Amino acid sequence: MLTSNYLLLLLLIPFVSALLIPVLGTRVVNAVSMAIAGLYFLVVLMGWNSWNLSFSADWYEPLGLKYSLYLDSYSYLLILLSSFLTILCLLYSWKVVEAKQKAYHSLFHLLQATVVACLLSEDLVFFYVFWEAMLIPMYFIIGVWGGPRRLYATMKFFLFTFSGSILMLIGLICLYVFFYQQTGVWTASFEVLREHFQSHPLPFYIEQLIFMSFVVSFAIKVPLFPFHTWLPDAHVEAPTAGSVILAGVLLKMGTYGLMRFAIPMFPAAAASFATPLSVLSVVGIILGAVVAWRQSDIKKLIAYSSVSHLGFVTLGIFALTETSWNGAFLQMINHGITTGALFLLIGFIYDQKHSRDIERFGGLAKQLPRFSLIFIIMSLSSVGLPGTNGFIGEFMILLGSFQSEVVSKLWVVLASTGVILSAIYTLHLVQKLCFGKPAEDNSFMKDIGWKEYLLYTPLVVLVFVIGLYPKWIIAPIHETTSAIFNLMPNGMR
Amino acid sequence: MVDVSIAQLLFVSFAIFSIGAGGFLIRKNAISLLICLELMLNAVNIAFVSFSRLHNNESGTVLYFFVITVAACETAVGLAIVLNLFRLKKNIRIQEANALRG
Amino acid sequence: MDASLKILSGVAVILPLLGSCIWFWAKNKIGEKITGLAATGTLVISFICCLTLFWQIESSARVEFFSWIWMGSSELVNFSFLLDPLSLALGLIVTGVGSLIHLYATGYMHGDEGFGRFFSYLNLFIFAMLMLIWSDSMPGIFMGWEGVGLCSYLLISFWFSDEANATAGKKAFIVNRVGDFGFLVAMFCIFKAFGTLSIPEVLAIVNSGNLDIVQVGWTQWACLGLVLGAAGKSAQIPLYVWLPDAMAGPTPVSALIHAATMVTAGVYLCCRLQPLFFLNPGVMELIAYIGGLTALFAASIAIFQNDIKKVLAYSTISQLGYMFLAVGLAAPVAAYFHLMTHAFFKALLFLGAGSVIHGLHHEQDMRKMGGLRKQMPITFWTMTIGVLAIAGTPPFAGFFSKDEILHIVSGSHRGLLSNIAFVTAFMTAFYMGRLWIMTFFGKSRGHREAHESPWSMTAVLCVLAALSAFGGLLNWPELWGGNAWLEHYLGQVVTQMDVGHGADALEDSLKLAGFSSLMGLGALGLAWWKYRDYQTQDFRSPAFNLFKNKYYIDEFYDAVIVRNLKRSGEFLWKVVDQGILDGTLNGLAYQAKKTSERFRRLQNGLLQGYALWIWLGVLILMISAWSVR
Amino acid sequence: MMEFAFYLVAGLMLLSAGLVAFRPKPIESALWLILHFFLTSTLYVFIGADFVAVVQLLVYAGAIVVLITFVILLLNLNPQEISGGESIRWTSTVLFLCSLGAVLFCLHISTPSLLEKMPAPGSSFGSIEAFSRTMIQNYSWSFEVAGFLLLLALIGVGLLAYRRPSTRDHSNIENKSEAA
Repeated sequence: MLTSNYLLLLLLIPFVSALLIPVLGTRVVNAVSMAIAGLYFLVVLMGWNSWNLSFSADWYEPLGLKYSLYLDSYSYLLILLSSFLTILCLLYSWKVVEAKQKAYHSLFHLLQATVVACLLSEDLVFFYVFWEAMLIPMYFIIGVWGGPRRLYATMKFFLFTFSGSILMLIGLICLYVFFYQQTGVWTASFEVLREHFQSHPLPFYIEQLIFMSFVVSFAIKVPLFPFHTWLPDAHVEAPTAGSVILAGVLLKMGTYGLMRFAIPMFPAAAASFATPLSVLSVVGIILGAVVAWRQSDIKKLIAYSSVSHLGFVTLGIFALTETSWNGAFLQMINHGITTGALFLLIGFIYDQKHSRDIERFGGLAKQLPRFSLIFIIMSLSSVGLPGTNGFIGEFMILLGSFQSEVVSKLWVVLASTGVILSAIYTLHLVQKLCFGKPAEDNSFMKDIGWKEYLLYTPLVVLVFVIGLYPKWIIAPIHETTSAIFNLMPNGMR
Repeated sequence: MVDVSIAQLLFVSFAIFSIGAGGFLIRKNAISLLICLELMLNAVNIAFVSFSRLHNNESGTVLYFFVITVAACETAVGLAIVLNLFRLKKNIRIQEANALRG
Repeated sequence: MDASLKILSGVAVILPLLGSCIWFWAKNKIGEKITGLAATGTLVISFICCLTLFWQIESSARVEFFSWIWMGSSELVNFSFLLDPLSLALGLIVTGVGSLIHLYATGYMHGDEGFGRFFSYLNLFIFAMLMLIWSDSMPGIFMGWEGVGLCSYLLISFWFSDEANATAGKKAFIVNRVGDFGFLVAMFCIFKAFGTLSIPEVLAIVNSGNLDIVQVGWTQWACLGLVLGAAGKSAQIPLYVWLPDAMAGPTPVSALIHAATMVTAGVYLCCRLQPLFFLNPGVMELIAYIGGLTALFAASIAIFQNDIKKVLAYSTISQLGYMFLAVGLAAPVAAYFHLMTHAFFKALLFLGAGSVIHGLHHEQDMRKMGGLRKQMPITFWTMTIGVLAIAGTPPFAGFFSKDEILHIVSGSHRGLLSNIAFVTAFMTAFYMGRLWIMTFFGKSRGHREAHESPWSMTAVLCVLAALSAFGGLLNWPELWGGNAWLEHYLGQVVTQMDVGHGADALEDSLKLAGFSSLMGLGALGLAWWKYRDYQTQDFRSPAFNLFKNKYYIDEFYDAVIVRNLKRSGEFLWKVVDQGILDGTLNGLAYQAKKTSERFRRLQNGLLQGYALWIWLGVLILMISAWSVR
Repeated sequence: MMEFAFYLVAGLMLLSAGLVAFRPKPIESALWLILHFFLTSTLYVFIGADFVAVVQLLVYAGAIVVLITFVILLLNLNPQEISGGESIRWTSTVLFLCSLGAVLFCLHISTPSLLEKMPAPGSSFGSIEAFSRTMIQNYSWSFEVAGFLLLLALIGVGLLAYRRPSTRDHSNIENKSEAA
């Protein structure tokens, strides 16, 4: 059985490696960094089934701030996903990223570290600090290794997320001060605050305001319509590995925040906003899908599809049923796997052709059959074909939302049309890329080799393992979901 | 020792300060500005010492001491800057030292 | 007993899946012969398993494997099979006709570079189809439902180098997805109403009769969703448009997927959930009218098509319309009977057409055929049986099944529907006669020397011809002294509308049968008269253009739905996203920049200016300090 | 008599301050500044702050003004280098000063206690001993900081006044080498 020191280990390994890598020799950077990432993955894997660990130490006592860490299955699974994707990203970058390797690897570990710290933190201030800190490595990853318009993209990305965070900070300070006023104790511990405000509710409009301040911040990260416009730009300009982490991990922090902090803190306010927020989600689903269809830049297409997919996730969250939450969380993981894989695949052909224009490909199924097979599998997972992971998530979200008391059935039905639209844009992409005749001479392009097999095989396996036997992953998700729902007032369940 | 009220001393201090400030605003060469600064600091010193006397507390005089320390530093650094300004522009007109304008 | 069922059904389903993986992986490494025979072999084993199950299971059995979707608090969906007459009968057809078509394909696909891939997809299709018909839960059916859609997509765009094929596949998948959307919503409604998605449980609740009004309300929506789903999969109005385009795939695919098995899934679904539909007579009526209209509509288009496969495709749509008609009139057995005979004769016709196409080196235009009677005798004779069967000539299979449907329609006292049904029957015979005559009779019109197909193809044609000829025996009506085996067999799980007994009914039914077979023969005769010495002349009139262009439905959909969707995509992207959202933000950024430009002027670099500002600050501070005091 | 002396000194202080501030040439200002500091020192003697009076003379008049004068002589400016250019905002200056005066006046009349004569100071007020005790006992840390500040100023001035051969000459050399 693991002790709470395990949490420290989880937290410190990536930080230490981020500091260690810059002092290494240039030649060994790749190998060492990957070895650490692999080791870290194993360490994370070791913690399977031992969640609900906690750790606490004083940080700044006069203000009651603590390094308090808490590991539940939500944060565990996301840490697992993030460490897994980090390995894939580093593996992908082997021999692809040549410039400033040390900084590159160090930043990826730093990103990992901040993400893990954010996921583990139970103290809201601690959470906030790392929530902001996550921006920094991503900012540099896009800004240094990104595409031609990277400055605009990074600026947009940074300003969007940052302005959201400021709102969250305001909400957080309000909570913190209200608690002090009512009890005379300074604390930012989520559990303490939640319990207190559950038994001594604030005036409802204040609850709503604070809730919205959190939601806006998280929604920008997700991103929920209408805050989504930073995502396509950031994805297009980010290097491949950056896109993978951005889609696979960073976006999930927003939905994680909603599920872990915003809604449990103010369930009543959440219920009161369920309709507008789910409408926004549905708009996001449809807009993302329809706009994705019209894109000629493959990465932009996938970025918009992310908007659509995450619309499903937020719909599931705001529907406030256990089933839709389980589905939403599963869909977060699925999206990490599927979209991550798609970005890696696009990166693979981009590195050879240096173009992402959909019109310049075609006929790859003949030329790169193995690539096309994996690409089609991932596309189908993204479409949500039963038997792949995408279906389970979408199905549970929609089924759960349809049973919801707070969200109208009409919106769920509208959201279900996303099923049609996703088929449209995905098959459009598949056709343009894999079928038909080559638009240009692509004979110089190579099919995937052993390194790529190493990359994609685990992802493909996961797609089917989750798609055909999802119980092993839904069971832990459900533990936390039911714990959260058990703490909500009775009317909510 | 003179039997005066604090108001009289403060008036002197204030008047000198105002003259210094006026000079600071109106003069055009950098050295005169520094001199006017000295004038203003001196006016403040008078106020410090007066209050020290009023409250029969040496802290005011200690502050006076610190002020002249700062004044000495400031004059030295200021004059060095003026020297550089002169080297750069061949004059010490303060309006022309505007490289940091927005 | 239970274990053996588990093994048998498991093997029947898993073998094709395994095979699919192997053929895909092996590609052409292991040679065409081995691939083809092994793929056929797996299907034959599946068929044998089905047959064994068929003998073993008295009425129905449930086989559970493992849990699939787990909702947290409870099991939602298991991978488990419901083996009852409905699913076993269809399972037999799928694996039986499937193995025949596999065998046929070894000849048809000979020399194609995607040989291994083709069999991989075909096997995958069989797997998905068995999942569809055997699963005992809605999501399980949905998995098969989408799985067959995927295979259909992959197989239609099998020769993907041609952009048109890829587009046709995409169209099929997307139109099917529209139907799947209906299916999804139906699942949600059923779950809302009954709290379960397991079909036996749902049917048990429905059959117990303890339903409140709210639940019935939900079932209505569920049924509407299911109708949409079934219409998508079974190519009914308004979602039939994908099936004609689906003919872009290799002919064995058209035979297996787009004629015999997959497209009947909608009919199967409606039969499977029949009690649910019984709760909603309005929806039943809707199904009947959709079926009738589709039958008429598709038949009228079929008459004017020149592509041999397109004719068959519209014919399929039309025949599926018949099945829907029967389902809508609460006659699932009739629908099922027609489904089975249709599987035989339509597979036969498609494969015959495939044989012709194969013999003519991929020529599909009937105007360039003709006179093939002598060159391809086996194909000719087997096709003849198929044509007679579909035209409803006694004693071939189609006669019995179609006659049963006509009987039911005329017994239902719906004048419009029965008129439609008879007119359609006439048209069916006419266009099939046209196809038959244009292909095999007259003089050769511009094709090169044709050759008869290899044994693997002709043998399959013979077997199917035999089935088409004698398939009617399955359900020889009791009125005519038969034992109506199928009706009794299926009667264990579905309820058939009663069409009456006794002497009057016998007289009626004999009259009807005589009339309909005379009508079929008449139509064939008309076709003979019209096309006997067909050269290249064609109809020329505006009405003809309307038919020939399939009522411009594709164009209509394109203009109304696709184009508008595209336009809204552009609108949302360019106007909403880039214009309003990004515009607002970029505008904000620009304003911030402008404002700071303005404030920048304050930073004029004049030392004394700054000093003045300090003075102002001091002044304000002093005043405020004083006023606060 | 002593009152009169006070007023005389104060008046002269204002006069000299005016001359410091408004004489056109810096060197004149500097010289008037010396007078001003002497008068200030006298004022300190009047209020009993003897030590401060001495320091005033030594540090201000002795060191700082000399430094200023020295720099003025060093630069050896001609009139157009000293001033010229556009005129300075007289009006706003006067306005500000007036408003400041008004505020101060209001403050003044609202605190009548300021007008009372100051009480006699303690016997040791103004002595070096009292000053040193306060300084060393209460302000030793600040004292150190002040010393450090002086050190920093020293270094800073050294850096600033050091004529780097590189900056301008370097570019000249580059230009020359390019020309060559």
